Amino acid sequence: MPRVTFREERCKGCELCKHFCPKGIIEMAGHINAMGFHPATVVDAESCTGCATCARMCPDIVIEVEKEEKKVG
Amino acid sequence: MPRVTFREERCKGCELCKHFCPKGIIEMAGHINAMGFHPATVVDAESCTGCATCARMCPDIVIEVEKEEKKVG
Amino acid sequence: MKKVFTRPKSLKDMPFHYCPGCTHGIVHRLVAEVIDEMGIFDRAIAVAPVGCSVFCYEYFDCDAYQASHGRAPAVATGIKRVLPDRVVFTYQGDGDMAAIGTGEVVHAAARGEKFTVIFINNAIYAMTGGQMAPTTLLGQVTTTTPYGRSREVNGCPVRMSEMLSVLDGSAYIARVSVHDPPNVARAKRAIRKAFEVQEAGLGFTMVEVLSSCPTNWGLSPLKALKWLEENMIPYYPLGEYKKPAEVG
Amino acid sequence: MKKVFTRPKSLKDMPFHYCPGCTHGIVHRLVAEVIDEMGIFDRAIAVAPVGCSVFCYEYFDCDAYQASHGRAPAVATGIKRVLPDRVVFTYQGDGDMAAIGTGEVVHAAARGEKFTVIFINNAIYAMTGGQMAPTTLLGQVTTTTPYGRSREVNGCPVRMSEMLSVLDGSAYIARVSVHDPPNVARAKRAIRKAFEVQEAGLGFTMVEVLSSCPTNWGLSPLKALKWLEENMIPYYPLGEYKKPAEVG
Amino acid sequence: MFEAILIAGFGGQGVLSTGQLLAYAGMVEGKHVAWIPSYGPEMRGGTANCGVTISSRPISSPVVSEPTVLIVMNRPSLEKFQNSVVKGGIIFVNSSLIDLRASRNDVRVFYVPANEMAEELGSGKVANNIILGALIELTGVVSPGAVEKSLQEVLPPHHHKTIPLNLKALETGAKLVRNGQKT
Amino acid sequence: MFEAILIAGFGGQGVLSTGQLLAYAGMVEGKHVAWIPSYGPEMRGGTANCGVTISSRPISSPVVSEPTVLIVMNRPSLEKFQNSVVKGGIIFVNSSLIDLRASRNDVRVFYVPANEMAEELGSGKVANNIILGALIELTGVVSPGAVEKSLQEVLPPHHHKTIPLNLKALETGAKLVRNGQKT
Amino acid sequence: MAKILMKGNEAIGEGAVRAGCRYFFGYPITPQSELPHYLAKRLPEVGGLYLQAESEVASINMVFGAAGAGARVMTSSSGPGISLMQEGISYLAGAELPCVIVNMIRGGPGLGNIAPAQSDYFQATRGGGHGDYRVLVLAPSSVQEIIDLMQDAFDLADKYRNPVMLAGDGVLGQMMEPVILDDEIKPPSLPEKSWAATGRMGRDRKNLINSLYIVPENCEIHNLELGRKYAAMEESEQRWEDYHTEGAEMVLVAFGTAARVCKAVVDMFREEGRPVGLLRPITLWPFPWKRVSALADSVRCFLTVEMNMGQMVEDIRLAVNGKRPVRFYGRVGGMLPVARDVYREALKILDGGAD
Amino acid sequence: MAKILMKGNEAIGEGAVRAGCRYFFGYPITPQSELPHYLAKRLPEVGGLYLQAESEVASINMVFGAAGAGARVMTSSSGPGISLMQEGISYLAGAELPCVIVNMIRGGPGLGNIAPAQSDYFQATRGGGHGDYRVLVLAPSSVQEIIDLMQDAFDLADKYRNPVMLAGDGVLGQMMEPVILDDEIKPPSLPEKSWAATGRMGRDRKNLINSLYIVPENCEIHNLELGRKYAAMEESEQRWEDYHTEGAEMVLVAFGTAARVCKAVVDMFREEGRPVGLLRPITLWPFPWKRVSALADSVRCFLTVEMNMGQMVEDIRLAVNGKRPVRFYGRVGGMLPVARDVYREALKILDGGAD
Ligand SMILES: Cc1ncc(C[n+]2csc(CCOP(=O)(O)OP(=O)(O)O)c2C)c(N)n1
Ligand SMILES: Cc1ncc(C[n+]2csc(CCOP(=O)(O)OP(=O)(O)O)c2C)c(N)n1
Ligand code: SF4
Ligand code: SF4
Ligand code: SF4
Ligand code: SF4
Ligand code: SF4
Ligand code: SF4
Ligand SMILES: [Mg+2]
Ligand SMILES: [Mg+2]
Repeated sequence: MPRVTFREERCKGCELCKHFCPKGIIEMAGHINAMGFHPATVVDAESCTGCATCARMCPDIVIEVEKEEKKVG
Repeated sequence: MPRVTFREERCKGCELCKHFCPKGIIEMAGHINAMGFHPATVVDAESCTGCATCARMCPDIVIEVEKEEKKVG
Repeated sequence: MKKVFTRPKSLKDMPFHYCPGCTHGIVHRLVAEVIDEMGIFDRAIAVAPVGCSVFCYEYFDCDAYQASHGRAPAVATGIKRVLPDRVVFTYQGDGDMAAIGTGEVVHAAARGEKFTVIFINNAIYAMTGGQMAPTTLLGQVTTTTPYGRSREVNGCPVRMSEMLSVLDGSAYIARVSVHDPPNVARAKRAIRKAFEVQEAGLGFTMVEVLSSCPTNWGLSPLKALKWLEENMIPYYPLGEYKKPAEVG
Repeated sequence: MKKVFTRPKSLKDMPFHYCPGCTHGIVHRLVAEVIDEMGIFDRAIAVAPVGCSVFCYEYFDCDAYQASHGRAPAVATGIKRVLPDRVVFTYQGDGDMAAIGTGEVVHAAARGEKFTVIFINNAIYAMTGGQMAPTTLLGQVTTTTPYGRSREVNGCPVRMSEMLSVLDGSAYIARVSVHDPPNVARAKRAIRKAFEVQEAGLGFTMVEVLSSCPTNWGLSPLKALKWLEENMIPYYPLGEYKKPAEVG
Repeated sequence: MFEAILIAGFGGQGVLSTGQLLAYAGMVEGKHVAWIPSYGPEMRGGTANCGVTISSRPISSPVVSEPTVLIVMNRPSLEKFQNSVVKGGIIFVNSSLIDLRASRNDVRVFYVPANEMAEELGSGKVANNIILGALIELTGVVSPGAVEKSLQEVLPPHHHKTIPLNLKALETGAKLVRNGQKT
Repeated sequence: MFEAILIAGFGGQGVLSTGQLLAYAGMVEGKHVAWIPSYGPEMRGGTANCGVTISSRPISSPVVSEPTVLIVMNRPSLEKFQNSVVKGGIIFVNSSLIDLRASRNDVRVFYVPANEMAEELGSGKVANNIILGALIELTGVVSPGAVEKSLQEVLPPHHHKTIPLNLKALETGAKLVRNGQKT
Repeated sequence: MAKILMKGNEAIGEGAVRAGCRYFFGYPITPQSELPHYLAKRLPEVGGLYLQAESEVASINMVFGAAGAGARVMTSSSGPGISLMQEGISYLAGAELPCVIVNMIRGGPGLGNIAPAQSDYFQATRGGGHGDYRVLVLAPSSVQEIIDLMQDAFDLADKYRNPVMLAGDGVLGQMMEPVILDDEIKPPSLPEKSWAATGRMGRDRKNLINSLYIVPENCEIHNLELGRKYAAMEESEQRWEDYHTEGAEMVLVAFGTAARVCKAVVDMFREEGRPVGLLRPITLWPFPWKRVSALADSVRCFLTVEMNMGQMVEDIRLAVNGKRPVRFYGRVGGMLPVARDVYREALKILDGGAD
Repeated sequence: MAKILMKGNEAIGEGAVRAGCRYFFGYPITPQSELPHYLAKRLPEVGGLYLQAESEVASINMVFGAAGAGARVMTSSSGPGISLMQEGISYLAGAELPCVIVNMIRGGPGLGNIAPAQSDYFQATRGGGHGDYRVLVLAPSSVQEIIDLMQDAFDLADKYRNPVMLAGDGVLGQMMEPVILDDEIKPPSLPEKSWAATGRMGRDRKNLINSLYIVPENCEIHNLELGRKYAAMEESEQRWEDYHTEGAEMVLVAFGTAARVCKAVVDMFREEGRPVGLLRPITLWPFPWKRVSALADSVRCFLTVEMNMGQMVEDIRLAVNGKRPVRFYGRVGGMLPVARDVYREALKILDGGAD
């Protein structure tokens, strides 16, 4: 199962990841981080495809995505 | 008969008038003017058509051209 | 588990100072990824502008210069002429490059200087508080066009990619955008091409990136991207304006 | 007897300081004739550059300004914005306008400033002793390209008319030459059109005049005109690059 | 009299306009006043602060480097500024957003759950004015009447309808102090 | 010894290089020398002049404003500079091109039909050196030998074949003086 | 007569409008941005023009054009931008064109920062551009004074046909203070400018705006004429404020923001009964050397307080001419002097025996 | 060791090449054109680069890039062009980059003319750009000295990581004088520049060329460090020439071309047996105030002779500090002082009783 990790303290709550996640599984947390923003978080990790769209749209490089090793070429 | 007049003291001897006169009637004088140039002069005034080509190519506005008054338009 | 997405090595591990949702961050990442992927980190030299991205000299972990406002192309010229085998890029905003630095970028392009300009067009002077830039759209309200940019007073926005493409010395010029994932991918490809053309010594290269400034546009990050798509792209068409025959 | 050709009234009656055969003098005359013929002498304001033609502020008998090197378009902007009903023109060389003054002319054009630039392209910095200009041709020997202008070191000559035509604010842009009588006549028509477009308030106007510098080219006045025709025109094609629909 | 008040928080929390309201009130009362914001690219980081000096004598530097009163609307501001407060000074902490206690014990510290209280009044936007009300009540630096008058001047006309709410917030803050609450 | 020599004429008359030749010769003889051209946009007008100072002492200003010797190769230069010559100084007038007499009578004036004489020698280009020869003979500011040596250095190698002609011109000028001609 | 709270930068704009300025050409830079923002809104209201130039070089040359055309015109910038204007300022001075240039000084050199500083004193008073010329430099120290000096700035510029600079800093620009404004704005009545190049419009002679004097003799005459003008300015335009200099043993000298701090220092001393005063130059050029020189006869010593590494102190030394010791205390890079520190420094000098 | 006749402007070029300079970025202007002409030919011969920039602003920023990359690099201009470089020079000083800037001063202000002048003294010595910074300024007065000082200029630039300016004028640039040149040019051996930003190339830390210190506290530290460097330069690098100052009653002070004229004046006096001398500053900044201050103890008065309206005279007054009268004699706008006139002026002062 792919894994998305958020470096919460770096998140500025811009919601771009949330908007662009094709699975719609990112939400903004209720609490605020030290910078005063509601950080993004995955609410349904199971559904994550590891597509990394969220990461590619995150301006603050908050998100890391890991996936099962597949032999490619 | 058209008349071309040269303000000799302003001539810099560049020879442009001479080169472009369709009648080939402009030559450079043997003497030099106060600025040290051989001034241009018309050697065959009779043949002048008053086309003012010389004047139009003279960078120093040395040449004035007059012509018989013709009623135009 | 394999990391399919992680922070590029060429970016120092520190937070950006940019506002929430500012796409400067995305472009930084793309440039760093290209440097990583091309394996040129050790030879890379960044020239930072004056503008919101002034601190990019901190973020890019390669050697760097902080240039005076608009003059990054002249600084890059000085560097590259001394060190012709390095990979030199400037990172400049639209105030920096399309206003005060017009002379420098035009002549760097005319001379065919072999470096790459990453040109961030966000239609505003962001750092100084949202004044009109040469790239500000007609009608756009800014702190110095409180009644909207007027054609009569301020003239029309300048299209730098089109203008620089006219010069013989420019080798690769493209306009891209980062308002959605497919465009982000395209932007990265353009940046890579520009660096490759620089490495091939073919001439001046520039990638103009349409970018958002949620803060000074007064829009949420998401609305800003939508505004960019709907307003900027029609005036600033995306595409490759110039490329050498050698490059696909 | 009627004078079919005489000194235009707008030119003060004094000798030019130009070298023998320098076409600056022809262009001065054309501008003055257009001013006379349009009856705008009283409203005309000239802005002189720094270059061989710096003293044109003496020759044109209208009110005049001597601008700092390259900045005539900015000075003209200041004048015209204060006095919008005057006819303002700058007279600038290729060093003045295409090098140091690039930013000013690009942005005057972009803003659509309603004045006219008479741009003398003689492929050289003449006044300072024949150094390479941005418009110097490839291979051309000058005092700062003793081995000939090299594409690799100096890049390609810039074509200003083409570049400024890209901008939305430019209304009339033409390139003419004064190397023979028919072209002198065409040059005058272009200058007249530019002034008319300015009067109509349609935007920025410029006439680029290919011009000779016998002294710094090291050629006789006649050979210089021939060199211009054979070498400059192929690289700098003549024609109207931009004109408003309103103008024939 | 002399008060140097520093108000700090996130951008968008109304920190600057709260300071202006206070300065205006001081002016209305004929006192010497000066207001100054922090400016510059820090605004990118999203923090904002301003200093307000109100004094019976001409004001030397308007920059408040040693506040007699500090209002902090977020945690980074508390951490950054608490040590600058003069001995015997006052700190107002917006405890709705700050889960930290001030570390100074030579100053008076008031914890005001301003956002919650403001929400109770009907709008989170008046959180600042709750603290401002407390400040005025405690220090008497300006009179409530002067603030009320200033609201009319400082708020753009289309916001005048919010004046009653703002007054309520100021009064709520004042009551807090009168009731001796130190949450 | 001290001579301040001003050489003036049209551009293209070799005025500057003649001055350099003279200065070089002075240097060869171990004297203090300085050469300076007029520069600037006057060049457009087609005139050129240079000053050469040769002295046994260090040279203060190299600008020759009060020449001890003046060489004029054209009429405007005579008109412009004759009054600057020091009393008792010398003026050489190229009478081939100047149909005017000098108006000074407190200086010595030599009229040299340099162009004609040069044409006679085979090339109008050595007109300057005819006058230079006269100057050297008259003033002894440098020795003919030093000038000969300097020609080798000053002329680019592909012009060395003209050295005999130049020497002939210098000698012709010298003779003129020796014969006491004051044309 | 309304009393309102106003930002320094906005006060510059309002003061300019009230002084009849209708043209502003400029390029954004911190810390003066509120001024262009204000004028972009305000000038169109009074039929004027705010035009954003493509650079500071363009700005100052637009000012050259507009001033030559007879308009009251201004530009504004800070350190780096003012440096770029130096050629243009030299041209304006050379062509004797009136205009107002605002420099809200920030920390330097180079990009430095945007915090308040006074490190462009030399540049302002010695002419950072080429050639012998002078710019009249006004240094307000409160928002009210900004408003008042703007009128003077334009009047002096016209009177002497010379650029006038207003030198402030980020603190003065950013701070709000109460100001009193006349309720009505009189329409500007500009002095006649018969020299302006406005197109001949029937005029029988031609007007020329020019700084080129190709013949050295003429250029010398021009410089000597300029020199006489500057001498007249030195004679008539020295301005300063005396703050408790009466009977002072030590006089602090400081301008602008630093002078505000020094007033507090003087108060501290006077409260203790020690005779310390402040001389606050209002014109930085011409420098009020008459006053300094007079004080030098009575005080024991001077302490210059600047937000730089020591620039104005040279003018004080020149004015004092060795008669008394002149000491310097400075903060740099955007730091402000703190009253307590200045007090301590002054005390050290006083007690240590300055002489 | 060849003795040849060389033009001052060309000597600058040859001196630079011999000092190991391989990069020139510049923009044409009279009266320094022979320098670019010379280097355009000469630099390619030694594997160097002559690049003509599109403007002086571009030139100085190309210099910034090349200097940051560790090269010995120079640019050259005159008045108007140097004014345009002021922002760039402030950046170079702020980023502590070594380079050499030549100013062949001409008549100003504005376009002025192209005749020799010294009216950019203030600009050169006080920093015409923004912020507190200093440029080391060398003022040769003969062609041989130009050659010699070019080596020093580059060495001092590298030693202090600071821009160095060579201040000349049209006379020095245009004149030819004999110079002695070493026959061989040693290949340049540059000091190691571990701070240069050349690409990391395996280096474990990153190099940064920067003048931005956004936090005022840091900017102050930076300025104080720069200040210490300038103080070290003031301590160690003051240079001057004494010409018959021994036992002098009056000392003339003049640099560059004016100093040549003043030597003739001193000779005139000394021939009459009157003890008049000349102090010729070779460094304009740091100004040789140690020497002036020492002389002030023994001479009766000073006469400063400048080709401007009176600029260096301030430094002399500062150094003399009221101990002796300091008089000024100047010619402007491209005019040269004439020995006879200076003599007369000096005599008037001497006989009129200077004090
Ligand atoms: C010479 C100079 N002029 C002006 C400034 C002020 N300034 C700083 S950033 C900036 C504009 C930045 O706009 P842009 O280049 O579009 O970058 P952005 O902030 O939008 O990313 C300006 C005008 C300066 N630092 N230096
Ligand atoms: C700021 C500045 N830089 C350089 C110069 C020197 N300069 C005078 S004229 C000129 C170039 C003129 O060339 P161009 O504009 O082509 O005119 P031309 O003489 O060829 O007609 C230059 C560089 C100057 N006066 N000011
Ligand atoms: S990796 Fe893809 S699916 Fe998973 S959270 Fe990110 S965008 Fe959504
Ligand atoms: S895109 Fe990045 S910064 Fe924005 S909300 Fe998502 S994780 Fe946070
Ligand atoms: S008018 Fe025509 S025909 Fe007559 S001289 Fe001139 S060019 Fe020749
Ligand atoms: S074109 Fe004019 S200047 Fe040239 S030779 Fe003819 S008359 Fe003389
Ligand atoms: S102001 Fe605009 S460009 Fe600058 S960091 Fe914020 S969003 Fe980005
Ligand atoms: S130098 Fe060239 S451009 Fe200048 S006047 Fe002479 S010929 Fe004309
Ligand atoms: Mg921008
Ligand atoms: Mg040209």
